Amino acid sequence: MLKYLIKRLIGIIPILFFVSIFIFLFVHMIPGDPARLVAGQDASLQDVEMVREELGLDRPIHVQYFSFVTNILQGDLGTSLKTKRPVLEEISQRFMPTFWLTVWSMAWAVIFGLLIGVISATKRNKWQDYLGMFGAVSGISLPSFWLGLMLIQLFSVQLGWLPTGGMDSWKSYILPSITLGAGVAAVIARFSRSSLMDILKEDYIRTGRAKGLHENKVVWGHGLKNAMIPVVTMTGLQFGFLLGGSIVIETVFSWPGLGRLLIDSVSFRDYPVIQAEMLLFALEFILINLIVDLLYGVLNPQIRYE
Amino acid sequence: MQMLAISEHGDCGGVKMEAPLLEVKNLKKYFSINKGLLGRKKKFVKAVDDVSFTIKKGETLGLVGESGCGKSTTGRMLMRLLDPTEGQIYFEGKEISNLNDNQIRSLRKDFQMVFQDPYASLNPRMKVREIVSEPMVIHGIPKEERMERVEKLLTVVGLSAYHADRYPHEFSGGQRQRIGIARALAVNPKLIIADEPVSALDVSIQSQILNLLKDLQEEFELTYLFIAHDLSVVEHISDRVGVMYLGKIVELADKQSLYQNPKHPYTKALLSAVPIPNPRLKRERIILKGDIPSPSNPPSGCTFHTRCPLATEECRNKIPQVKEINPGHYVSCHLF
Amino acid sequence: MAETMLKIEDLKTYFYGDDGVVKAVDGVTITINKGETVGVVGESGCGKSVTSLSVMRLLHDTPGEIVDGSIEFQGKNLLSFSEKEMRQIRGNEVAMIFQEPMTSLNPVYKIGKQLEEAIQLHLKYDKQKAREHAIQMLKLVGIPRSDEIVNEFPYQLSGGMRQRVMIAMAMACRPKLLIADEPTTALDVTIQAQILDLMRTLREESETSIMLITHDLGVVAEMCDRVVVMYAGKVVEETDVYTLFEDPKHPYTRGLIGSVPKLGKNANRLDSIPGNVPTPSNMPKGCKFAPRCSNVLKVCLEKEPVLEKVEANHTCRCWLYQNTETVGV
Amino acid sequence: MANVELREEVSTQTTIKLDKLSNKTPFSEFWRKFKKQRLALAAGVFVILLIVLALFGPAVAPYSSEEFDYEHVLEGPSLTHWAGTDAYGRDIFSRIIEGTRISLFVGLLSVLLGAAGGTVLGLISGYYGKWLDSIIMRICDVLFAFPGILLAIGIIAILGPGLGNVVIAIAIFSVPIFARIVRSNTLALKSTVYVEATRSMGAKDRRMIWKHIFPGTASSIIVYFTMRIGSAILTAASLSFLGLGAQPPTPEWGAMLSSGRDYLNTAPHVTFFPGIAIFLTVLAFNLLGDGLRDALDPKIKD
Repeated sequence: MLKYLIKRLIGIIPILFFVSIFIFLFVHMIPGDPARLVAGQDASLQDVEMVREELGLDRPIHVQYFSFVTNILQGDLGTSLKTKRPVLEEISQRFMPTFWLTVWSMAWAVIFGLLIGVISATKRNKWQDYLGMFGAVSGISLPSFWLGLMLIQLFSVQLGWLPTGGMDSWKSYILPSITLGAGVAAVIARFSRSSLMDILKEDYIRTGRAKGLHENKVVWGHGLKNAMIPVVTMTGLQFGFLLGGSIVIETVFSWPGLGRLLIDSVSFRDYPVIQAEMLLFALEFILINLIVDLLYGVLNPQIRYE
Repeated sequence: MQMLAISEHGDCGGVKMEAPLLEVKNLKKYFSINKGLLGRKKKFVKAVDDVSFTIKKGETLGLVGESGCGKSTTGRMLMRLLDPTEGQIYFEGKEISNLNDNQIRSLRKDFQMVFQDPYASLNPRMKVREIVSEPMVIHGIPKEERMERVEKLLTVVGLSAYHADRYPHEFSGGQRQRIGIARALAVNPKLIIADEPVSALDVSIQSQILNLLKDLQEEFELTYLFIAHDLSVVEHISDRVGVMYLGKIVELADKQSLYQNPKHPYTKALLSAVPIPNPRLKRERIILKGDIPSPSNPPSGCTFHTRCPLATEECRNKIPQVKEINPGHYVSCHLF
Repeated sequence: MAETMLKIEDLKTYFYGDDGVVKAVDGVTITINKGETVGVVGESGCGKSVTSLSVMRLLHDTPGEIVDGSIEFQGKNLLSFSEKEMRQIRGNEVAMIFQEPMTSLNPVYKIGKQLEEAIQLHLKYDKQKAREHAIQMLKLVGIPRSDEIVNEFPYQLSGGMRQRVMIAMAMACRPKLLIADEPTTALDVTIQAQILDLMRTLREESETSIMLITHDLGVVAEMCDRVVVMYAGKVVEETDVYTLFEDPKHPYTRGLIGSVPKLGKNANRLDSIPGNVPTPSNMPKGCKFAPRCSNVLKVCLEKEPVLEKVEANHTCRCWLYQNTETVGV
Repeated sequence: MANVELREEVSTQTTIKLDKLSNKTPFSEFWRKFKKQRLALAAGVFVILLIVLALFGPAVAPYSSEEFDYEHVLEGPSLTHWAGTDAYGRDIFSRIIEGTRISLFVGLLSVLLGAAGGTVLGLISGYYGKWLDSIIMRICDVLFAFPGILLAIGIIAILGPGLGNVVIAIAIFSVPIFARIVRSNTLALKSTVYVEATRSMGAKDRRMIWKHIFPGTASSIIVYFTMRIGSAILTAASLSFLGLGAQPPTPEWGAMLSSGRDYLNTAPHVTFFPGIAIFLTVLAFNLLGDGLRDALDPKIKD
């Protein structure tokens, strides 16, 4: 298991390296002069040159990359062009709302997705299955921003039960997390259904039945644990989807998180913030996948004991 | 280490010595498995470990052994589907083990292979015509000739010409194996390597295919390397038989000597383990203890010593040499 | 007369698929007495495995359904049992081992747990006692270090060892009938010899009846008292093992025996049965074997023969031996 | 009892019967399985309808998408305006019909580009392996480290908002998806016995790839292609909703929906109908993809 862990950790290094290069080059891909951008359109040529020196843009590219990485490691992500405040400060303020939103959404998605998936797999080709699977395919086809707006219209505008947006009380979490989690729940439901159905065809399931075990024990005891192994991996990948989805959902619900900051930054062309956000999202995603890999190891005895 | 079958059936005096069609010398295949992270302490699976034999024109050599003995790996190396780690392969006296991919390509006309699984060895998206003519396309035979030949080949293997426009999934296992054989015959090969060609088939179909292979051998003067795990099948089809265990040939002899008078304790045990369809026959059965060891961690000395009922101290420490105990009968065991 | 353990009568199990009905088992009658080993022989698709699954009522993951017949186990008709009553039988009085030892054990549970599950369920042992019994069973089937093996996972064992575990699991609750579906087909010859030897020893000790499903006539000759030969979902011949090999009646049985290369006998050519096993969508009208039969008669093409006594203790389904009176020709 | 003749006769009879029965090409097999799935069949018909609308939309639409009518602003659905009117009095139904062309074009083009690039990379990576494989797969890993829409936003941040850039962005993040699928298929096919058989005959790489491997990956590509169109349309609509894609007054569904947000309380139909259009279109592609998957069964059969 330790070996497996170390192997995973080492496997991350090249990805981190490439990701850092990608993000470093990001600013360089912007058409036009980054120094001019930072200094502003009205700045004098002299000012622009000063900014260039300040940012180190006059230095050779590998030196720039090196200082870029060192700065990141020291927590220096630059200064926001819009607010003139350190990017780290901007981002850390916005981090927790997004974090909690994704955690809640994932919790919903896993609970409902699994439940629907398992019921569909065991009631194969019965009405429960058809209903569950039609719901799931609808779930992956729904535009989340539209679903959000419709929920607001119904529960906030018409019924007045829940707030339309913002993050004030636990009530504010309900609509955004359901909206964000719906798609992921649908994906989990579809995947866990097919995974469990494949497992239920395995020889050892027949062995379990031949032992005289109750069908529930066969499905939940012998089937589900095996079916979970691929489902866990897939759920990890869905975190990326959630992180992406949060960008849209936060806009719909005026959520004070990273996603809205990103959209605001894009329209303001606040590149240091965009750069930092991309880095943060990538890191988060890599981290989650590492956790998933570990979970995979825990579920799979062949990895756990070698 | 020599294991050249120069004489056979004791009539070496009268017949002049003919060069073998295929000669294999000290063939080895080690697969590396990476264990450890940065240390890279390399471990090897010794799939084939120092194997030598010859096949004469027109004969059938059977290679028999249990799973993991390296019989299929040997066949794949002869086809150059795998590159040997060490050792030489001579075909009609010419070394082919050192040729590169391009040089080997034209030689592949002379070597054809029949595979175990008749379901997997045919591309499900191709019609029988395309499948059978593919080797001819590769070796540049013109189209008119191909079309004519496909239909002839299908008749030769006991199918009909109109089967050419069907897809493989429309055929039964035995029929598919016939298609596979027709494909192997398409470019007039000299040597056919048959890797478990009947083990996936039902008994009644198995005998059809075995008979077909025998008929074709006569008709087209084919030479076979017949790889299988079923001792009865190998006995039926082969002229000479080699028994493999954990990457090595432990005994090689003509069929009569090997089956009537086996020398190696493993051969004896193997023969006595085969269930015989005769309920009155009560035999002394040698039941080997334990499992077949993994080729990634083979036992020291003679690899069979962990299961051998006659193992001595010497067997544990020393690798036995191949000895010719009777003309044409080779055994690798300390008892001899 | 010996005590009857299992009596399958006129069993019909049909599969309902996209292409219509497939009569996988179409009127099978098999009787197994106490302590007896009965071999069920046939080629792929002859319905032998479906017959065994029907006895266990384990057709869950097939589109199969038992449509007719009766399966009496110790005088009780299993087909009238509820699912709950069946669970009392499975793994307890009737146990089963399968062909694929590599995939028949659950990869995520330890060997011990998988054995104890059935022991606790049927013998009502507590955890401690179940563990002891499991270890004892593993010892019985010749697994070394059994007290350690219970804490290991299936992937740590070889195929032969896994099949021993399967046998231990099947024998754990001292079943009266053991159904073994090709138990050695996936194993190497030397390992097969070990497993067959083990099964013989256990049979002598426990007096368990065995229904041995196989395609290997060698295994039949070594293991069985009586043999049932199946072809295309039907029993075509049944007799004791000696008669079967010395005086087979049905042309299919004869062809089958002639097809097998025999060790030490050097025939230049093998007898073979021409043609292929009929596919469900392409079943002949009369006798199912007629298109491949070397002794085919006119009547074979029109009417199906019935399974009939040709000698005491020997039944056969073939027009060559059919009693004209019953047929009315 | 020499009844050889009779046996021959019987065998011939059954063979003839067999020959009549089997006339199965891979396509007829596919169609036999596909037509049984009514939902997928219906989805297929709907997709065809959408394509017709995309081609002839403006000719079919009751009103022009740029027809302002300040007399009838933000009116709910009625017989004259089936889906109501927007803040400028434009007929929403007509705008939706015209939006079909945009959404389908964006979805199709972006996935086509992504699939083409991904397929080539996946084939190379899977077939040749070694360092080429490592490099291609590392790049895919990096692209995968960014959630799709984030990557698209990043690309748009560089290139600027606009539909064309949305197409490029979606195409880029579709590439690694197809590359991975094609690679894993290629690896599986490479190890099949029939590919080995072809290799043993002395076939060259080109023949192996085009005759044996690429056709084997085709069914996976078709299935993913269909499903990705759905999600590409969804992503494009999301980006337009965020103001990064199509800009008003383009009748793009996401942009229409976004402009309706301000009237959510008073005129919810302005947001409702474009959303339904997106939903049904994406649903149709997903259902069609599901049906194709079940009928083509892209898992490699053994």
